[in-house]
Amino acid sequence: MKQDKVDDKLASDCTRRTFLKAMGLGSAGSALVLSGCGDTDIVNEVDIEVRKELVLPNVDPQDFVRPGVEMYYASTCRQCPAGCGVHTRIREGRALKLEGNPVSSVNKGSLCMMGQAGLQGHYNPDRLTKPMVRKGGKLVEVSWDEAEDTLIKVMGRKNSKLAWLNGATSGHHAALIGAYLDAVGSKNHFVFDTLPPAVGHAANEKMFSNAVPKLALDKAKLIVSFGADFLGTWMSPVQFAKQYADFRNAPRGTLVQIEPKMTLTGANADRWLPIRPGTEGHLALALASLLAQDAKYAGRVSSDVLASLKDVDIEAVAKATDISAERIHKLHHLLTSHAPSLVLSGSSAEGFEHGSQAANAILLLNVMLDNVGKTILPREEVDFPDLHPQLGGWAQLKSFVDGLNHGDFDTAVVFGTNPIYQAPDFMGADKAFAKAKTKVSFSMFPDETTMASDVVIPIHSPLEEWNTSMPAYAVEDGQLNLQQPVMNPVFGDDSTRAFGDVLLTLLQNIDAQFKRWDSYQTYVTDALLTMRPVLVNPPRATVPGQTPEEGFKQGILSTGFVQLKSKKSKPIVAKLEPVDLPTATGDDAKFPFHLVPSPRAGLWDGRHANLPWLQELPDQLTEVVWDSWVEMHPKTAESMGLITGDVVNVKSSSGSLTAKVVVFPGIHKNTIAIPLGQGHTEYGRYAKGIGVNPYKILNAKFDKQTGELATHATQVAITKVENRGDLVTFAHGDLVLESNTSTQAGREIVKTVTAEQFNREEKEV
Amino acid sequence: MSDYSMKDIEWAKINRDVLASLESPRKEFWIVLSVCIFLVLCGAAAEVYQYNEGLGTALMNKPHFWQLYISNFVFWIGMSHSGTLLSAILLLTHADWRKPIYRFAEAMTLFSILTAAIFPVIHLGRVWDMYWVLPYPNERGIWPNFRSPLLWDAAAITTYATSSILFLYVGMIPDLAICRDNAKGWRKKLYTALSIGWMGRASEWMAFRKTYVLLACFLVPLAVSVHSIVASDFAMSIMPDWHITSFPPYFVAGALYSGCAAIITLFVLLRYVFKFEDYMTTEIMDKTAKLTFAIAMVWNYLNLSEYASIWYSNDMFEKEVLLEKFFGPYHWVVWGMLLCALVAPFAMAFEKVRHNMWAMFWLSLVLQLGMWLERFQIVSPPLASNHEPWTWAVVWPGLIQLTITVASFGWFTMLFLIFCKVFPSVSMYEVKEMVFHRRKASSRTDMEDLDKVKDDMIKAEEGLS
Amino acid sequence: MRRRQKHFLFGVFDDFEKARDVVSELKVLDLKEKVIDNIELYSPIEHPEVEEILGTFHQPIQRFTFFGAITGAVCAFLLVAAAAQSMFTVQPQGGKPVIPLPMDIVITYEGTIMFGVYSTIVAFLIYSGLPRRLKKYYSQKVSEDQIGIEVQIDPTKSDKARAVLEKCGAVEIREVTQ
Amino acid sequence: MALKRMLENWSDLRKRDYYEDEPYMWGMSIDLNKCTGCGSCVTACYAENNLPVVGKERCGSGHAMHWMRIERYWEEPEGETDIDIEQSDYPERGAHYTPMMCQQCNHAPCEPVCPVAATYHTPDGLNAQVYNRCVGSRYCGNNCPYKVRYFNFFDFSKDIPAPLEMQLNPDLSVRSKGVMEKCTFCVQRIRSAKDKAEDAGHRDYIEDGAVKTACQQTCPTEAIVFGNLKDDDSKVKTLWAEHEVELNRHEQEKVEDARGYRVLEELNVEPSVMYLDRVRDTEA
Repeated sequence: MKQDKVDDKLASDCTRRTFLKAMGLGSAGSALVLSGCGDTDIVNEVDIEVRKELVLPNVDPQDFVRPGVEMYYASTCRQCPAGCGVHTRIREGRALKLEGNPVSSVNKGSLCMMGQAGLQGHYNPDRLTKPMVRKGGKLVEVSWDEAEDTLIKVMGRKNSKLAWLNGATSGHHAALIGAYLDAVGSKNHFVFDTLPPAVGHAANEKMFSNAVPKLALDKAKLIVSFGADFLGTWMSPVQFAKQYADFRNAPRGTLVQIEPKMTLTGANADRWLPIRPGTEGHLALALASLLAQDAKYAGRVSSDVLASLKDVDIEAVAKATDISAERIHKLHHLLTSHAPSLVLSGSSAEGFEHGSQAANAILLLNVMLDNVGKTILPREEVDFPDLHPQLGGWAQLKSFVDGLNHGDFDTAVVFGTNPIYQAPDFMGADKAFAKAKTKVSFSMFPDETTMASDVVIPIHSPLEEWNTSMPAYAVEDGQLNLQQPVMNPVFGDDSTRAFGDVLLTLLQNIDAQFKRWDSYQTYVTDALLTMRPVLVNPPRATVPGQTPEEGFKQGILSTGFVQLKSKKSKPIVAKLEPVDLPTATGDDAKFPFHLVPSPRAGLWDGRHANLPWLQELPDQLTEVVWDSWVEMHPKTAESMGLITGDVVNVKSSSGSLTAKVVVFPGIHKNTIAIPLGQGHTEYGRYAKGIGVNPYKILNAKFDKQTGELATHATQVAITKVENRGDLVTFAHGDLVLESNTSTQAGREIVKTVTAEQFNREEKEV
Repeated sequence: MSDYSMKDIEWAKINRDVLASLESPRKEFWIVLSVCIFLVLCGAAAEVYQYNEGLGTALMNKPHFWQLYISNFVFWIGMSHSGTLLSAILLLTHADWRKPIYRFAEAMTLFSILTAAIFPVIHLGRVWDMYWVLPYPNERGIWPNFRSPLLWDAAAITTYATSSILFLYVGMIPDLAICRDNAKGWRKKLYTALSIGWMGRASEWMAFRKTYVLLACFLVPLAVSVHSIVASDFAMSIMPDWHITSFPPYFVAGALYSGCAAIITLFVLLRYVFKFEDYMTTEIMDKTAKLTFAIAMVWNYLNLSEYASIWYSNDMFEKEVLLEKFFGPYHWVVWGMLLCALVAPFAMAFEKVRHNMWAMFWLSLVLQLGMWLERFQIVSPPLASNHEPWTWAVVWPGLIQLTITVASFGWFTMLFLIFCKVFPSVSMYEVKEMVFHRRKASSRTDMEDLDKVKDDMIKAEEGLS
Repeated sequence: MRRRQKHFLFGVFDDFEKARDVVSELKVLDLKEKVIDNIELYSPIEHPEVEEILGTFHQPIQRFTFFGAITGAVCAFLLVAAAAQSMFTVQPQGGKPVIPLPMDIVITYEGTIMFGVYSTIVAFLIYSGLPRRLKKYYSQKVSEDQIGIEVQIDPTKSDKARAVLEKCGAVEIREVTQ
Repeated sequence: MALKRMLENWSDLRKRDYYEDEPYMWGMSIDLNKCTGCGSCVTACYAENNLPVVGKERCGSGHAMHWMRIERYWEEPEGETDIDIEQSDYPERGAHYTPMMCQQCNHAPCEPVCPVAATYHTPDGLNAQVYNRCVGSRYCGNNCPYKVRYFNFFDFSKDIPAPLEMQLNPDLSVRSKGVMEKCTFCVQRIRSAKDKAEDAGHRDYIEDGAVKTACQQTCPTEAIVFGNLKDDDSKVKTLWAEHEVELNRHEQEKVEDARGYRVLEELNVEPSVMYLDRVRDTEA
């Protein structure tokens, strides 16, 4: 942290409550102006701690509460790393609804289902409310005093053998964690998050010198996506959905999705092509070789790359990929007839031992098609690297586990991630974790890792704490999102604490200079005040009598984010390497099916399995609720004598699991898919004991270049266990539950027109 | 078998026989009665559970908002038809064979209505607010919605139930007087009160006859309207295969059909239990069976013409339902209905069957099963494949619904048995009238016969000479 | 005012033919002496022929029925229409007017029948003179298989009537003064 | 008195479209070209309208309470276009998604069949459901061609564990057992916008966009547009006009390319929701 000067007045002057008080926001543009700190005309109060309605005299007004009047507070959604801005609707001191913040460039007023369900995490009945310490092998609830003492003993000292693992993070949490680890003298900082496409980021970094280049989906006329589910679970779904909406306006862009299992994006594609898993790179290479026949495209790549494209046999690729040669030529024609286009590489293409090379081959197409600089744009440079998002990946988790196994760490701290649930069985994360002498978990919920820890610190929900964060995929570089507590802690002041506050206390024990801040709130506000000079249009005092600081704070909190100044960076110059792909291998006779562990928009990687709204939201493709299932092509299922609901055993060489079959047409015939998100053994009443986690049976295969886990490389065998389990799907279209193909029965409920017709009509309009 | 078979019964014996039925039935009566009471208790328990937990326990859902309760409602309303309607029509057409059987048929009507009326109550989501359906003046100015066929139902059933009770009661007054004259103890008090001083004076008889005929005139159109209105619950909706013009006559025919079948069942039962062999003769059974057969053919025609019109219209929505009915998951209900209600009645074309009491008993049960299945297939399959294919779903009635359904049969039988035990189930005065008129007619025929013999003899003599 | 004593003779007969003869004889007697106030016939079944001998009964029940039915129709229609327009919020539903005539027909129809039936019953009670107490001389045999003839007669001349009854084969004769 | 009132207003009481002079008629447009079927609207609806979570078992028995649902079909209705005709083992044209909620029909079949008049048509064109009046005959649910009415088969609200109930929206009730419910076009939001407009002194005019339904508000692709169909400048009215969909028709007269349609329009139920055709590029 770069701290220059602290404005002393601020720390004492305005408490969190009075501060918030000034932050009223009206709904839908009409600002609701709140009066200042002296407002006492409140008669009817709701005591939210005990949730009883009390009639209190005017002398003890609680803030937040203006009976019958709704207020909106700007904050940031922390349900996934995308970092959408939200407005929280408050009435009677309760957060009631989250809505997108229209001025946030990430989501422009919209929100996805996970964001909507943020409230259920906040009010979750299974939230941890008391710190817990393991005594005699059992976690017992203890007082905060005892917990703090324990914590200071464990973490409040210099310790180079302390290992820190957190989920994707950014902003001042990241900065504070960095500061803490510096103070402790530990270099063992690991970041692990399952879904951010680490292989893709590395490939982008290598080719475009930008791990996460800006993608202009809306500018493209054609998007060819190799398994990038940008409408569902890829990086920043709401942001991409916004761009997608523009992309679909007339003249309408064309979307081709190539992936073994249909994702939400595939379901919206103009052409969805099922491909044999692991051959995406080969297809891309074949397309590149076809393009290379034209000097226009060949001229954009170096000769060594061109050489590697020469001897690609289209027929052989057609055979390997299960995509006909005719279709490959049609794809080639599409690519040459639409400009600019955009070729995306997603997790189903990258999750192999040759994943980096596949991504390399796919991204190469962008260079040949001259999309770089048109639909793939460089990032601008922003200062404060401490605040930048850290997304991490499987490789870091592996290092963490390896370190634990080697006995390198005596203390393991986990925050915001759940490795014991996520890690495949072969990694032995649970056993390795048990090896650490002391395990500390900062968590809102009793998840698997938390329940395996020795010290459990219940933390505030994102709606109860101050924080800042940067979006994992920013549209405008340098956007720093703010979080503010929108209501009193749900379980009272003596239950949960802000993660920042706890960590700051620990820091203060090691490094006295952190005693300048009495709370994480002041730490964040000070930091922001300090950053004022580097902000774009920092808010100023608007009300007479307001100090500039107050004006600033009010301004940024009502916006919900600040914009850091950024420097224009140089245009991207692609650095190309020849693609080195292994020859596609045939099917494994023992394990004939490719396993696709597919993320669901909703449950994400499993972190939302405890939110009943999301459990009850049917899967977008199979319409199944509250369960795990095995997606299987109707032909395959027929040949194996399986129907929807039959229970099967899925066996890989590393393990097996049982789940119910869903016959599903949108999947390659040699592939099965199991959704992520279920299979929790802890995590509260809504998640525990439902379904299975496909990650558990993954084989120990890693991407050769990045060391990331090859999530899609596992092959499995299937055997039927029993008939008809209790699978619940809303797609019971054809009266008997035997297939999942609902037809419209001629009802014309969804009508379809051609793009040509669409463009013609929009022109007329 | 002659048309005048019952002319020789002594009037006093009629009184004796029928009054005996109030006193000493066979012991099967008590067995059946206790089984019925047990069923009713089971049903009550099921209803209490459903009331506490919510209607979901009955396994109704979206789109199957209606299920067995409505099927049963239609079934029982249908059952109620034959009694009053047949009694009234046969009265107006002077068919004297109605006389020994109309009393219990009318009682059956009454108790069917009482059974049917239970189902809308059980069916309601908020039973405790049921009185909101009634048009009572209130300070909030809230009225029921008379546009709803359910309200028509309420009006029609109220009218029908009260009219049927009155028709039954008025027709029973002379018999109540007989009972009064012969009873002792609490029965004496009961019959004295109910017979309101009937003494059989000529003026009473005159007023009685006029009234009875006038009531019959009302009851015929009323009965037709009641089941048409029940049909409107379906026909007035826009559901495919419910929104059918021919539903009202189809329902009325079906109602008569199942009602006649029920009459046959109870005919045989009463004849056996109360030893009414002298009154409920094979002759009457033969006529009832013929009538049933005729009605069955009307129903058959309407049923088949419904299929034909759907098929011919080629309407997407209705055709889908039709195909699902025949080949979908409910197919055995539909085929079962066709077998039981469309094919089985042809057995009645044979005199041997018509004259065999127990054959008719079982046959009538088969017909009723068919008609019950018909009501189920009217309600459920169209809901299962409605306008909106996404919501298509097959749901079978749950245990709660089945229990309550079975209990309704127990409830009906219980009420009916109690009625037969307390009130004369054969109309004594009308049987007497029948005997009186047949005796008169036969003496006339005898005399004609004598003339004929004389003529023959004369002719023979002439021939000889 | 002292109520005038009524004197009744009640004869029970085996069959209707005998009863008919009795009535004819009594009528002859009455023509001669003007002593009989009223003759009433009690029977276990209906004998429409009695009108031939006792004269026509004036029982306009059907008028009650007719006016009852009309009242019912009007009331039902008014109820439906008035209820529809007096809802706390006047409710057009399903794009149909507040007072939809075709739909109201059904309720009107039911109302017609309901009131028609009720008024018929009322008329029945009025013209049959029911409910009433049983007469003291009422014989239970009348509800079984015998015919009763009640003669209201000047007490001083009852002997003559009794003679007529006996002559025609009365099974039992009861004499009561009220 | 009632009679007098009735006779005086006879022509009004016999008029078919009683509310034609009202300033509002709420309508919606859903662009299936943009809808991705993600289900955000579904969850937003749960959050806004106090919808109960019923759990797996009750989802299985058909008791789920999603006022807004996404329907996912795989096949094109026959004879519609040539897009899906080509033979393939895979749905290569993706899925057919459509959000389905109460269409707020102006000739709503659910309304006249309610025995207690618990559902009726409001002056601003909403198909209102009065929970307090409902006795649960479920006739309306049967008569709804879209099957978007949801019945409280159980007392779902009593299963909400603390502190989840703190999330419940105080602007509308939590429905009890035995009551029918359905999408209201977020009537509580309309109500509050009307109040604000009245406070601001323009009772008959709500600015376009001042009322957003929860589903519209959250939709990541802005496929849902909601507004006043009687306001010629509103976005939704413009869309209806552009795509040649009009109220009071059971078959739209339009040029071949116009994309607007109303689902099951041929039943003459006058839905207030217009859908715009899904689009697929035949060249891809």
